[in-house]
Amino acid sequence: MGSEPRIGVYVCHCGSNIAGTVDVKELTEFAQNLDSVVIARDYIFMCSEPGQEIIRKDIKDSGINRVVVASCSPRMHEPTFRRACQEAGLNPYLLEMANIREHCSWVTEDKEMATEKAKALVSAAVKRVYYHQSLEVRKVPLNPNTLIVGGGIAGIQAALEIANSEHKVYLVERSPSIGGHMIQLDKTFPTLDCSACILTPKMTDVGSHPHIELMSYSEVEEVSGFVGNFKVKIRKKAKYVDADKCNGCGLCQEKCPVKVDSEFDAGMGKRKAIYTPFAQAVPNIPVIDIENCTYFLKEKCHLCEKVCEADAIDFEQKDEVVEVEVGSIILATGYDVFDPTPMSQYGYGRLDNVITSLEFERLVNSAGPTGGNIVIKEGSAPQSIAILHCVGSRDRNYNEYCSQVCCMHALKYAHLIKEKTDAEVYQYYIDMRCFGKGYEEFYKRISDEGANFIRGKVAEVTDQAINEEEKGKLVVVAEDTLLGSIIRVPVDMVILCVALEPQPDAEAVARLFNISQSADGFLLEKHPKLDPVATTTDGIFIAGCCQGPKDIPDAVAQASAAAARVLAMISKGEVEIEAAIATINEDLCSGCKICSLICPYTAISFDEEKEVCIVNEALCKGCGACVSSCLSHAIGLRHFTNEQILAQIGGMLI
Amino acid sequence: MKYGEMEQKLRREARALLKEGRVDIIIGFENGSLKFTTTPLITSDEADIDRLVINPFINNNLSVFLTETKGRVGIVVKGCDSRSLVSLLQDNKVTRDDVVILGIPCPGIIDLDKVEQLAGKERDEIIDISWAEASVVVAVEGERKEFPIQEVLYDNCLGCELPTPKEYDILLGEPASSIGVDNQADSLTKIKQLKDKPPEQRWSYWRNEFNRCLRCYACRNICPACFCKRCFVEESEPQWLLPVPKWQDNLIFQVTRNIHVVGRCTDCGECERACPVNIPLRSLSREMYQIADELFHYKAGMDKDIPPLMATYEITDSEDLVK
Amino acid sequence: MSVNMNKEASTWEPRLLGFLCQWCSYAAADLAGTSRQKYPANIRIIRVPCSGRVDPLFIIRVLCLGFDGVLVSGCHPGDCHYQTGNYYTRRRMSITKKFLEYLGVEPQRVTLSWVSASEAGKLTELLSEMNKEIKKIGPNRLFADEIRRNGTETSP
Amino acid sequence: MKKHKIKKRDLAKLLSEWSNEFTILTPSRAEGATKWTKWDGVDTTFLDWYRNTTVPPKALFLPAMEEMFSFHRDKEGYHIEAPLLDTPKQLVFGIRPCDARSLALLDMTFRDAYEDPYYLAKREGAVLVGLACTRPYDSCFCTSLGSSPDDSSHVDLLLTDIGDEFLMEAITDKGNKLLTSTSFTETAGKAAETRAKESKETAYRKVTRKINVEGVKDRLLSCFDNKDYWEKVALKCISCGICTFLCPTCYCFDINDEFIKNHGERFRNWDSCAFPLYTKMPVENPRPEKWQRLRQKVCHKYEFYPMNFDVIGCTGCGRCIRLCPVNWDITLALTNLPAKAECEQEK
Repeated sequence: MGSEPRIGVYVCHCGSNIAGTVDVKELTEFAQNLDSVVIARDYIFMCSEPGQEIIRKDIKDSGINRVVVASCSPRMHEPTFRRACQEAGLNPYLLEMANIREHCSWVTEDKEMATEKAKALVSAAVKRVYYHQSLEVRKVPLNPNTLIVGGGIAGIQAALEIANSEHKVYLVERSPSIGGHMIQLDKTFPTLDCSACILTPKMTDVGSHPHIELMSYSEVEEVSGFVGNFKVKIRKKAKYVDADKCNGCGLCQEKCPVKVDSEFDAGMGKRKAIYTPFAQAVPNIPVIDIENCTYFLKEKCHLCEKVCEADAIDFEQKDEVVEVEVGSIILATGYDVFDPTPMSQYGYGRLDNVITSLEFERLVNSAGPTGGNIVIKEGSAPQSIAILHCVGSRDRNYNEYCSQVCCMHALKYAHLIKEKTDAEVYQYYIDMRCFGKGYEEFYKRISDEGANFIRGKVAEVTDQAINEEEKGKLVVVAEDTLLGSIIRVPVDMVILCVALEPQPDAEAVARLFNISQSADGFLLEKHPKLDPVATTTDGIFIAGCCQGPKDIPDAVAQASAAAARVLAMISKGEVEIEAAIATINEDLCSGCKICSLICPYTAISFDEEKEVCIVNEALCKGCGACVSSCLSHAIGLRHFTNEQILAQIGGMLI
Repeated sequence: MKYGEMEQKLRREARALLKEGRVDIIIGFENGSLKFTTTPLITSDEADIDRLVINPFINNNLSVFLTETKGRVGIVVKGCDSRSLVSLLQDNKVTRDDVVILGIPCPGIIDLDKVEQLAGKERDEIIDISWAEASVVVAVEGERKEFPIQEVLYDNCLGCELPTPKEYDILLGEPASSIGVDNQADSLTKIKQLKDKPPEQRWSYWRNEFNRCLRCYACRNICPACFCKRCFVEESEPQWLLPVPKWQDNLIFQVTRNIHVVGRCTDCGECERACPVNIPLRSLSREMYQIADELFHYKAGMDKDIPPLMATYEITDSEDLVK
Repeated sequence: MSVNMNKEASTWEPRLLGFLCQWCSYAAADLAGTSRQKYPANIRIIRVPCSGRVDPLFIIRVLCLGFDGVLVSGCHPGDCHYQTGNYYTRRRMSITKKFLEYLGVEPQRVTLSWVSASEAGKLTELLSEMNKEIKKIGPNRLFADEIRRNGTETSP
Repeated sequence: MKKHKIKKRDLAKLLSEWSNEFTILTPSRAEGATKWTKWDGVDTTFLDWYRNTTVPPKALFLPAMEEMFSFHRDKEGYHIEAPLLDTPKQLVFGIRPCDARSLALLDMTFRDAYEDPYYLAKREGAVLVGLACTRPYDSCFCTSLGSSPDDSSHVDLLLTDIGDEFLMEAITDKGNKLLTSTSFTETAGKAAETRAKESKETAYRKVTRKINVEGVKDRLLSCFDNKDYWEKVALKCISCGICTFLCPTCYCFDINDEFIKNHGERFRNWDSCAFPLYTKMPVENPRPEKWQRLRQKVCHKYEFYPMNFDVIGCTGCGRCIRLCPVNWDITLALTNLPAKAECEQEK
């Protein structure tokens, strides 16, 4: 252990966050009297530079060789204080934090009890730190390749950022083309530039980029390894079209006799059984939808094969599983839109001309099924349109969160409707949330264009007329909360601004990549404020709407941030591996191999010669499951040793 | 009971194993130095083979010796012992190829304490104990008393789930699928009585029982499932409990020991038999055995090809005890 | 005796100790703090890398030291940061809890729970509930009243 | 010295009378295992079942666990609180001659160069009232060690079962005094003595286990390095502490501190040379192998005790044979010792 422990205890006031509830003076005095404590001090903000300097100075001048900081959660500032120790020449693992803010001052009202609890936590930390040992952080080389999952705007942005730095990117997209939801959108708020116009050049860049290997129509099946050295198995689904031969002429699509609803057009239009989702698809290679293809259903047809001059159709193609090795992963798996069918009061699916926002995007798009004409089912132009905000968002029954983009795209719709028709527009909103750059101005502009704003959540959309005016119309019933009265507005079309939801398989994705989800089902970031692009698994980052609803600029910014994080790792070239890992005392190991069966990282193997188990330090993640499975305690977990934990338990009693 | 035949076959087979060099050591039973006792015979000498016996007093679970024996071993096992052996195979403590298992279809072992109670005489004052068909005849001073085997077998034998070893190389007699007792539930009588008491009475019961524990560690050392090179009891950094026989520490020792051997303990009953101060240790180990079965449908030592209970999990494992 | 007991019962606050997984339940406890939720001050929390790190001997030690209740809390099944640690916890702790109950340890004293990083509310409710239940059964006198052992204390 | 007799049914009265001066200890099986406990003032039914106790009477003088002293710690350091030396006046009623002998053997160690205050404080106040054996076990072999079921050498008073009565022979002054002060006994006549003689002779014949201890010290010495022999003998030993803990003459102990917050207690408790970790604390175990530890146990009694005290340190009580879970038998280990020449050859 080296020299006798000389412990310094540093109590943080955290302004009044701690000091307002915990008697920090009494706590400091208490700490001063604990065994092996040489110095105990308190300071208003330990994490501040002067605060850290106090610690550094004591280490240098007073020979403090163990540090206890009683402040916030170690999840907040452990890195800060470890660095401070290191700067003063003390091994960072000789630090222990007592969480007297999150676990004490913030959850306790009674000052006396809070002080008592803080004493216990400090006493436990002091007892524990006594047994701390210096640990060395190890480094392993990082594989400079990156995997990006999801080819929407976030995935595209991240891929280009990284590939432009001449580092290899594998971009995996499960649908036949990249583009994501953004390519389905018409104009983008608030600038009203055409979504496809700004996105397609980026898509083309991705398709032709020498450093991007685009794997469309593919899905990740298995992920193993750890930061810096992941192994990923990817299933490339059979397209039944030989990508090397296909020249993208489109003849096959033209001739194919089978028509099905187009996913790209949100069901508003049709596609063929052999198809590219849209004209500017990247890659521009069709796939055969075997669930609808006559050949696969009835073993006849062959029309596409016959017309293909490049001889690219290959009905015998099989799925292919490839394994790639990457150092880091960015998940940009996007969102799904809320299906409003369960909200029967709005009549979606039952009443014609009640459509979702995504359907409207296709309807209004000049490349869409109507060539951009806003028409109702009957073919005529609508005289009035109601736009319902917050459908499935801010709703306790569905999603409590705000979907962030709906207010803005609802305003955009009002503009597009006004531009293309003479229809009256009624916006039904709960609150208008227009917080982004140029957004409030856009709101003002649309208001000035003459849209009607009704503050109230729509109770019902009905075709049951109660007067002549309502006959043959959709009647939108709502309470105008500003007027305090129920109003009925007859309209020709209702647009439901549906919520952005996690992908239906978000849970499977989280499991596959060993990360967490937040309560709303979106993928969980490492820290909501300070680390919104990383995840709890090192080397795996998230970008775009898979983390939560956001608009395009935010998705792009997050994607660039994730790319920057990856590039930073690549430029460093190596990753630090957990120092707090398992070690085996070979003299005590009885060779029962239970630990190796339990280890989820195959980090423990059996040495046939010595008949003992050994730990592969690069693979061990320090979970400690093996430690508590070892009955003779032959395995220890550094930094979470039995001695340390027992000392901590004992210290909790004061 | 055809002990004679089994014994003859055992001697034949054991001799052949040694002679042909198929094993280096034979582990079996020989007559003990006291009346109605047997003692382990561990030998590599062919001359010792004629001392091997099989009788209703072969109570030791010989698989405990496997972990410290080097070389290939021919070992005599009863049903319960075979399960301990399988458990050792699962735990990588024994290699299947290194053992030749001489299996005994076991009709149950006579509990001398019960016989003493019934006969009103102590072991060395009893003249003879012999098996009749489903009973045991005890001769004391010119008198012969007959008791149903239900009354004289060890408690754990009464609940025996595997009288004939499932894992063996040579079976020394005709296999039997169950022990010939009328009421297997008698095996659990003591436990049931205890479970009927409220928690504080159970705790004071155990406190009282462990008050006399001497910490001789016979229970642990006789147990084939306890194979650690260093027992947690002997750790000093940190010290989990005092080596001093205070009741608290005695209890911690035994509770932890039972947690450690869960999924390995086959209810062979050796711990309780070994205890010199008669602590009802089987009432602990058997309950733990039951818990493993109830929660995880796992019975120790039944299948050498599956991982040990605590080295695996099922996603569908019981959530009953989780909040 | 009974007078003292009554007096004790009215003022007595149990002492609870929790082993919380740093990826979920410990983070939930942090979240409870950040969102200023209140719960009994008598719970002391120890951070573990994974609930799978918790040795049944820890539970016994905690009870032996005189804590009145102990909590082990990890990630929901399927959510373990280390993939499978909590599945082993479930086996270990279920067995430990059940066996201790057989010995006469009141079931309320040992709790195993799954609390994700976002479930601060669940955690505070759980802790309050534990506190309430343990108050009902009274102080832990299993290992005698005055036993406050600390085997890791350095000897003279 | 006095020779009295007492009716068995008067025994409780006698014990009550003696209990005015002494703490009376009798065999008891109330606590699950037979051992010596404080007499409850009434029960003499132990006479019906008592052959010998599982836990030997050494536990009365060298308890399995004994607090030596307590200590506390403050800012200045550690402070020892003076030991409470227990000096009870214990009357051990019914001790068997072999166990009485074991105390005499223990005395040699504890009253040697170092006089052990804890042991001696209890030992000096003790009176041993022996009860000659009538039902020795098949594991008993006291007669091979110069003793017998009626050996009165180490008791203060010896009782012999003569039917409805006990013959009471005072052996020491302490014993004599016991008889002086009582009113429930009467002087024994010739008839009682004759009956006692018969009883003793019958018991003597019942001890059938014999070993030859002639020259055993030298035989062991010559076999000391015969690893093959000891290894073979030790094969079935499971290294538990039964034979040593329950041996009436084994006295090894360990010392442990229990430290709770700032208060500590120092205990001494039985230890066993059979344990692999014996003496691990100060040094490594000098006997890492099982056969070495087992040899130690045998040699301590039959080689080292004779060397140090000119007496065999075993009483032939047979507990180690009777209680051993694998029936390891010291008499066989001694009987089968290879001849000196054989051992020399082995070297």
